[in-house]
Amino acid sequence: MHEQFSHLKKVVEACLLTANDIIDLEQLAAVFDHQLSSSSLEKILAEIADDYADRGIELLKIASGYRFRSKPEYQSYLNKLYQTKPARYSRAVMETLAIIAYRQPVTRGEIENIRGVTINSTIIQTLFDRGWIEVVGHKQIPGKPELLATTSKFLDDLAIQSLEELPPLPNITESFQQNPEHDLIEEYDSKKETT
Amino acid sequence: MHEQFSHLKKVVEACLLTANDIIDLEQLAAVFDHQLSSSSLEKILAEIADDYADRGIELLKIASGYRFRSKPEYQSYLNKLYQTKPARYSRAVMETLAIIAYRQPVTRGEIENIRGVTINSTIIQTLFDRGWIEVVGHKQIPGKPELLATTSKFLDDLAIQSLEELPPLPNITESFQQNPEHDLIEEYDSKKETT
Amino acid sequence: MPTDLYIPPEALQVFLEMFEGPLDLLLYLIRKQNLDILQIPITKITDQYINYINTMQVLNIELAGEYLLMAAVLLEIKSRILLPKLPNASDDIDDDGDDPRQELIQRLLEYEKIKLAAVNLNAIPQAYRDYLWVDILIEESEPELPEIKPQDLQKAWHTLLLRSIKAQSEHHIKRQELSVREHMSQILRTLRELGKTNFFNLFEIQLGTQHIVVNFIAILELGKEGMVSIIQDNEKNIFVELV
Repeated sequence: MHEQFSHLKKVVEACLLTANDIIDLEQLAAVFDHQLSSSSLEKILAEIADDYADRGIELLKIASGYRFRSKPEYQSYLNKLYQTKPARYSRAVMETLAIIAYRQPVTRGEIENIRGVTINSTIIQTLFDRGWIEVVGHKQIPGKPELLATTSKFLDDLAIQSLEELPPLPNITESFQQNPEHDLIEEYDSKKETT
Repeated sequence: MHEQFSHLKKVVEACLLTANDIIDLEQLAAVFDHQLSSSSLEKILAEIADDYADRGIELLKIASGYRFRSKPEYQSYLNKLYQTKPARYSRAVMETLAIIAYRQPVTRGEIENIRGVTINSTIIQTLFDRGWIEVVGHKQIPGKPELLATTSKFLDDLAIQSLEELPPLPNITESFQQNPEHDLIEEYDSKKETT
Repeated sequence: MPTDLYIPPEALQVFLEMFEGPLDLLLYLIRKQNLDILQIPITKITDQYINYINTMQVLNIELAGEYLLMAAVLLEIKSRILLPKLPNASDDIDDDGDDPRQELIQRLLEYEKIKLAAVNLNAIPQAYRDYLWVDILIEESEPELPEIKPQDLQKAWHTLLLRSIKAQSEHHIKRQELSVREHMSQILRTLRELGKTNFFNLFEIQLGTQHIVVNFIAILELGKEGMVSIIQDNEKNIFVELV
C-alpha cells in the first residue's frame, strides 16, 4: 500500500511538472482510468505540495486546478537567466484593472468616471492582450457600451482561486491613518513602468 | 555556508524547472553574476539530480547542458493526460482507405471520382506513413498514374487474414434498411477532421 | 502656488506626469496637508488647485482638459458655499441639507479606494513578472496512431454510398469482385518483383479451383484495364508483364 501510494505520487508529480498548463482533478482522474477518488487525489496533491515546501518551486491550487510555479522570491535570479525585464504595468493600467476587478462588470465610461480621466485605448488593449479582461455583455443604455470583467486567466496569473481572495477594498479613513504619508506615487515610480 | 548552499540549490532548481530548454553551466553562472565556479555549480547540479532520483522526473546531463524530463516509465500515464481523445483518422482518410481496400488497385484519380472531391496529398501520405498502402504499378493511361493497393501490414493491423474478411459491401438499399437511423455522414461530420 | 508645495518650474512637467488626473492631484493636495477628506476646506483647496493650474498655464505646460474641468467644478462648489445662507443652515450646508461638496467627496473617496486597491493588486505576484510556471520536457514518445476496425471501413464505404445516392448510380459490389481486386493487387506485386512472368506461374494450384478462377479473372481484368500486358511467344508460352 505504501509502495503503491508512492508510485501514484510520482505519476501525479510527473503529470503536474510536465503539463505546461493547469491540471484539474478530472484530468488527473483520467490518468488513473478514474480508479482514484477525488479525495485520494487531493491527499496525493497535498503530500506533493508538502514535499516542495522547501524547494525552488511550489505547487499552487488555483481557480481552475493545480500548477507548479517558481517561488516568487527567486524571480530576480530567473530574470538573469532569461535576461528579460518582466513587463510592469503602469499606474494607469493597474488602476483600470483594479476598477474592473472590484467593480465588474463595468463600462469604459464608468472606469473613466472613477479615475476622472479619459482612458487611452492602449490601456484596455494591454489588459485584453494579457487575457485578463473580457467583454461579458453590453449595458442597455444608449450606445450599448461593452461591459468589462476579469477572466479566469487573471485569477490564474495571480494564483488566486476567486475574486474574493483579492485584498479587500481599503477603508479609506483607516488606511490613511495607518499610512499617514503613504506616498503611492513614489512607490509606483520607483519601478520601471510600461503599459 | 550550509544555508547558503541550500539557497543556491533552490535557485538552480527553479531555473532548470522553468526553463523548458537546455541550460548550460555558462547560463547558470550568469544567474549568480559569475560568482560561482563551474565545479560548485556541478556539485549543486549533482545534488539536485540525487534529490530527484526517486521522483517522477529526472535531471539529465546532455551534451549541451542540463535539462529535466519526465521519466520514461511514466509515459503511459502522461499519454492519458494529454490524449484525452484517442487519435482517429478523418473521414477523408477513412473513405480513401476504404476505396483503396475495396477497389484496389486504384489510381488517385479513381479515388477522386468515387469521393467526388480532389484528394489532399497528406491523406495518401498518412496511409503510406502508416504502411497500410503501397504502389503496386502504374496504369497505362496518359500520365501513368500510380496504382494503389493495401499492404499485408494493413491486414495485420486490422487482424484479418485476407481482404475477403472485410465486411461485405451490401448494396445501397440493404445498407439503408439495416441501419435506417444511423446517418453516417453526420456521424463523421460532427467530428473534427484530422489526418 | 502654496509654499509648502513649491516645485521648481522645470520639474513641473515631470510632476504633472506623476498624476493620473485631477482627482489624483486633488487627493495629493488634501493628503499632503493632512486635511480631512470628509470636511474638505473647499476654499483653501480650490485656491491651491487653481494656483497650481495657473502656474502650469503660465509655463505653457499642456494640461489635459480634465484638469480645467475640475477647476470649474471646484469654483462652482466654492461659489455655492459662499452664497448667503438661511439663518438656520449650518456651515457649508445649503437649504436642502445637501453639501455641495458631497459628490466631489464621494468621487475622491472612490478614487482613493481604487488607487490603493491598485497598489495592493500590484503587490500580488503576477505570472511572468514575479514567477514562472514550471515547464519541463516530456520524454518524447511515438505518437499514438489511430486504431481502426474492419467495420470502420465498411462504415466509410456506407458513407460514400449514401452520398452517391443523390448523384444516382447503382453500385453492384460483390464479394467475388472484391476478391478479384485483391488478386489484381497481388499479381501486380508479383510482377513487380519477378518482372515478366510465365502466365502459369501466377497461379498457385494448391489453393483450389476458386483461387484459379478468381486469379484468372483478375489477370484478364488487369489486361482489360491496361495495367499488364499478356503476350504469347512463338512457342505459345504465355507471359504476363507490367506495362
